[in-house]
Amino acid sequence: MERKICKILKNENLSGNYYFLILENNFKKIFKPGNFIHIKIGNNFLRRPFSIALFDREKIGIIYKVVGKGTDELRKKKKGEFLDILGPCGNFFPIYKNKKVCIIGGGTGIAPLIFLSKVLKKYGNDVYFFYGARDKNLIFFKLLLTGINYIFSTDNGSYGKKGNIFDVFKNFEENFQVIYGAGPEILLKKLSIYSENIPVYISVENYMACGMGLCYGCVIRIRKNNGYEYKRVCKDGPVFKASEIIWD
Amino acid sequence: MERKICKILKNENLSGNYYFLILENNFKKIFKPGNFIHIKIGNNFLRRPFSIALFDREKIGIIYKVVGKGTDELRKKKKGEFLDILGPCGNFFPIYKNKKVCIIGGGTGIAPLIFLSKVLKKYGNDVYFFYGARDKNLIFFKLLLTGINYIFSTDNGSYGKKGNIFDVFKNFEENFQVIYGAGPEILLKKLSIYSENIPVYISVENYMACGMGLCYGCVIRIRKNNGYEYKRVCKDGPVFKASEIIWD
Amino acid sequence: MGLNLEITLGKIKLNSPLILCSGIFGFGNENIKFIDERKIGAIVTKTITYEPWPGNPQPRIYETNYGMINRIGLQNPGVFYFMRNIFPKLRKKYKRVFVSISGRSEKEFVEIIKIVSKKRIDAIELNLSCPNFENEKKMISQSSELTFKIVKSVKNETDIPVIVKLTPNVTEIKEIAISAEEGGADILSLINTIKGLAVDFKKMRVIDGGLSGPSIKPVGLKCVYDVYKVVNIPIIGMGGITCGLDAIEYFLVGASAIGIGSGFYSNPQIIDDIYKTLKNFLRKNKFKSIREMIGLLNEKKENF
Amino acid sequence: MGLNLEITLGKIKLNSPLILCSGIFGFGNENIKFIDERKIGAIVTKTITYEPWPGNPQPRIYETNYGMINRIGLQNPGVFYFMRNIFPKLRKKYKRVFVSISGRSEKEFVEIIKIVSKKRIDAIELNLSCPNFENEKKMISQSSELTFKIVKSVKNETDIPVIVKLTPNVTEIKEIAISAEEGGADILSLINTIKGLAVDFKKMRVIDGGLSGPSIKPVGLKCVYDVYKVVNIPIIGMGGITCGLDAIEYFLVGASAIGIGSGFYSNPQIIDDIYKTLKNFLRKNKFKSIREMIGLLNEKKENF
Ligand SMILES: Cc1cc2nc3c(=O)[nH]c(=O)nc-3n(C[C@H](O)[C@H](O)[C@H](O)COP(=O)(O)OP(=O)(O)OC[C@H]3O[C@@H](n4cnc5c(N)ncnc54)[C@H](O)[C@@H]3O)c2cc1C
Ligand SMILES: Cc1cc2nc3c(=O)[nH]c(=O)nc-3n(C[C@H](O)[C@H](O)[C@H](O)COP(=O)(O)OP(=O)(O)OC[C@H]3O[C@@H](n4cnc5c(N)ncnc54)[C@H](O)[C@@H]3O)c2cc1C
Ligand SMILES: Cc1cc2nc3c(=O)[nH]c(=O)nc-3n(C[C@H](O)[C@H](O)[C@H](O)COP(=O)(O)O)c2cc1C
Ligand SMILES: Cc1cc2nc3c(=O)[nH]c(=O)nc-3n(C[C@H](O)[C@H](O)[C@H](O)COP(=O)(O)O)c2cc1C
Ligand code: FES
Ligand code: FES
Repeated sequence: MERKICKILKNENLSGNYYFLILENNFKKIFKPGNFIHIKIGNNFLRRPFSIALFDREKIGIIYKVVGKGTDELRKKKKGEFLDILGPCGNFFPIYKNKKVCIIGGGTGIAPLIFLSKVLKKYGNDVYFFYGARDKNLIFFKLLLTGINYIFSTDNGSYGKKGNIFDVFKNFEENFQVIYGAGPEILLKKLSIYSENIPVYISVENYMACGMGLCYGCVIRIRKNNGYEYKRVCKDGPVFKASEIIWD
Repeated sequence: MERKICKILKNENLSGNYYFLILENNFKKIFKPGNFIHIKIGNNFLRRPFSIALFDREKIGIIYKVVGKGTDELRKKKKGEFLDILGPCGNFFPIYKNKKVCIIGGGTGIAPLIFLSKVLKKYGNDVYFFYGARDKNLIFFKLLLTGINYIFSTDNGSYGKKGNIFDVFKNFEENFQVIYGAGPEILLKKLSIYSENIPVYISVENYMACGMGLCYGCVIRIRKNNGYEYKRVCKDGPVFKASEIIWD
Repeated sequence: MGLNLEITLGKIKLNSPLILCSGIFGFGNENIKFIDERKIGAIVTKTITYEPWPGNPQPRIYETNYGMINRIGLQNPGVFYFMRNIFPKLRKKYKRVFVSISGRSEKEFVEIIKIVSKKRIDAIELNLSCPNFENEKKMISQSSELTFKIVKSVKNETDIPVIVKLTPNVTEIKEIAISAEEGGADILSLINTIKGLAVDFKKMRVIDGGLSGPSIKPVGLKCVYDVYKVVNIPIIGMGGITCGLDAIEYFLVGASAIGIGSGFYSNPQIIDDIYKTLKNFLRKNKFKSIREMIGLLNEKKENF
Repeated sequence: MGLNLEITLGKIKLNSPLILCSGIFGFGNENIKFIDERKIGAIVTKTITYEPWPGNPQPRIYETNYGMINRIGLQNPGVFYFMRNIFPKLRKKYKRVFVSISGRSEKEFVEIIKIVSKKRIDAIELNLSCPNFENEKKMISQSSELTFKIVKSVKNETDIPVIVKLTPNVTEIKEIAISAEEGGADILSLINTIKGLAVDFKKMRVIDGGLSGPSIKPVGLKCVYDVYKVVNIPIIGMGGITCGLDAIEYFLVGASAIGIGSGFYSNPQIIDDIYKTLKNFLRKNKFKSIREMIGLLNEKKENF
């Protein structure tokens, strides 16, 4: 993990409350899909975690939704300003090769999945990306990649199938060898049922303080023997096997 | 007293740590020399007081020195941004007419005196302005007005007389009918000795919280009978008769 | 909208739950434009003592991280002067006037009560956070016994509702709150400033006083939350309120009214801002009155 | 520059006055690049209990104004696991290792001490801010008697220096500090978190825990300032330190060393930053060592 002061290359509104932030990449480490960065924003005491949506030699990108104090301040940052970044944080999605894989997500969960889909494609997988949104304008077409099979759904039917993305996925005919998910907890819970037969990896979120595995603030319950143990989302996660998690 | 959100028209470095800030004047009230404004800067809990150096229908100006957190943040504000301003605060210098008056000050004390000199001149006074600075580059020539007799001194002799402005004033031949002062406490103390014969008005500074006469945080000791009472710099001042003050 | 923000504090009806904290607004007689009396439930005066007090020498205030420290030292002109020259103005200006008082002995408390009770004041607030009480090293509200004793003697002396204001600098504020209630307190005010210290590097000295402002909000909320569970009298919650959401937090953990303190110095239009947010919040959540949100986040009352 | 930042804490020599606070750095075995062991005087482990503790359910943390609240609940694998599997790594990595412990009874304290004393640890820190001690409603360090008792029994059991860490949630911390000293404490750690509460609007619930971060600095400074006057043992000062100037404030009011706490989460390079500022400060003010600035802003020691 490194701490860098990164220049903002772009901070643009995608639509609604969603923004796309691109930072100059001056990290030595390679970031992997599932990793997140921990950003110090203004006078907020704690940093704020965001999944990596884009990563290459020059750039690091995140997609964020304005939901509170920190993200509202982030929104106001301009190109050329600097941000204090900690990263790469957390673990990452295991990458399979030459498989038929499903990626499914919605909301801000799309962010890590975009990066993931790019890498999975590179490794020869046949990638089906189930992309759920509330409305057509919350589908970020310009961030999508070629060579990936997108299946869309919107709550209001303004694009793709009408309804929940999980239902679309459920009724889909293909047999996948691996499932990757991120987004609303309810979606992640539902995905767990597939984990009996095939690997299901999901990225979970939790309120964080350190982001480095030190404070034990971000723990979730993970199956252990007949009981559970608390594991840290920031360090042992954010990617877990869906089967391991004990949901509240 | 009003609270206004004012647009920054200019925020320029004068020289060294000194800056000149001009705000759009959207106040209804007329500001008078000696008045100050109380500025909310960034996340600092308390506001910061600054004397008015310039005032007209369109503009309000202050001269400030960067000395700490607040002023350092203020320095970074750019034209077009907005500041949360409380004003006019405090009392003001009494304005005489057609007199031979002395104005004496140094450091940031110059700020209220520039505004004062303008008004005194308007009221037909013969104005002598004793202006002390550490170095020539800390004399803000471009802020000076015509029709006023300036007498300069610098600590290093780089402009005007060499030495302290009080010494220059002391050895000056004219007899003044009123003295006005602002600046370092040591100067203000020395001016007090003249107050036996003629009115000496000085603007004093103190650490402030409310700036509205409410918290009793900014008090100084003022003569009362044989003892003293605490008076508020922000409300009963900042201008006091030099003879009233009991210096610590 | 018929929505109003009326509340009751025991027998006292207020047309707004916003109360101006003691000491924040001077003696209340300054002409501060930003205070819209219609949006104010009550004003609490700066604490008044029997004799005039000069207050502390400088330094008296210092800024801290999201807060400030003060050691004003109860500068005030004494109860006689206050009741004669200042109180009548407040009476005219505000619908409800609460007079804050403090004494250095039980006798002084009683004497002051006698004097203030002659006028039509709406409540007396006992500031029990005054150090140097009868040569004890403690403040009154740092001792259950003293709190009980003083509240009781004051209650014996007057029919005016008595608010008891407590310091958070105690091992267990629930115990003190219970003693105040047992002594006869009608209302509690929580919290006074927290003991704190700042270092002034420029002058190389310390400012040893009471901490207020946003940084103490979690402590104020915790005190209100805890005390609400063990008493049956209403609580005025204060400490670090700077916006409407802060006020709502206090209601949700058990406050019946909230005090506007040093947040006013940061934003003198805080009263309008909070008032507006409260109205919107009630409307949005379909609450009919402030009362409906009081204590919503508290578990059931506990036996202590 | 020959300037070094060495200090002594009683008999313990540290090559830096920067101490990593208990609970902030997990068990100290994470591989955190930002911690330069040469700039660290000592690491204090997360508090270890006799049996493994799972810790509290969510929510465990929440941000406040310039601070945070935590209720981790001492999640730890128990003293046996810790001493066998984690401690050896710390021993190798850090020059000085202080082990923080807590117990639910006097007996548990003694048992733990016996176990940890078998290894070469540099000091034991007693975290006396654990609630639920022998069914009392108080923390140990909220009672002079309990503090004295526990410190004494621990001291009887071990020759390792004992640090006693106190809660600020008391009526008079000076009394507790004196009891700890009388019980045999070698060093004091001031302060643990302050009781605080935050409201999570989104989930409509409260987070009731311990407040830390910049907002509590005035309280930490006040405690150190007060306690310094009445004890003769060194104090590790902590609470809200986020930069070198904060650390210097603690030294000036009486701390012999300072603890790096949740400020690390905000700025993981805080150690380098503070270290550098301290060096510069010594040089600029012509101090030869940290020792020379300890307590400079305190008045003389007082009799209590
Ligand atoms: C591993 C991880 C990856 C994430 N990736 C993304 C991403 O790619 N894009 C994105 O928009 N968001 C992401 N989030 C969520 C994001 O961190 C929060 O939305 C953000 O911290 C809120 O900050 P705020 O100051 O605006 O909100 P606050 O004012 O702090 O709080 C607003 C609300 O957001 C909740 N919240 C605050 N912090 C977090 C947090 N760390 N996790 C979850 N909820 C929180 C609070 O409980 C509160 O209800 C991620 C979170 C985690 C843990
Ligand atoms: C009536 C009045 C008029 C003033 N007019 C001017 C002016 O025209 N130009 C100008 O440059 N300055 C003026 N000052 C001083 C100015 O207010 C302070 O320099 C400023 O508040 C410092 O803020 P800071 O956050 O940068 O410093 P901080 O980081 O808060 O403190 C840095 C140092 O400045 C001192 N300080 C902080 N606040 C004040 C204060 N209110 N008064 C005096 N010292 C303070 C502190 O004690 C500290 O030593 C005036 C002060 C008063 C009371
Ligand atoms: C400048 C100042 C003066 C105060 N004077 C008094 C006082 O005279 N009596 C009193 O009971 N409380 C006094 N207080 C405490 C406040 O009434 C209030 O309890 C405290 O400031 C916490 O609220 P806040 O954080 O919103 O400021 C004073 C506070 C400040 C900041
Ligand atoms: C997440 C977290 C966990 C903590 N765990 C412990 C602990 O296990 N034992 C202990 O004595 N103190 C613990 N503390 C308290 C700190 O050691 C320190 O006393 C306190 O945070 C004040 O310092 P700060 O304001 O610099 O954070 C913890 C603090 C935090 C924030
Ligand atoms: S956020 Fe601190 S352990 Fe995960
Ligand atoms: S600053 Fe509050 S009375 Fe002057």
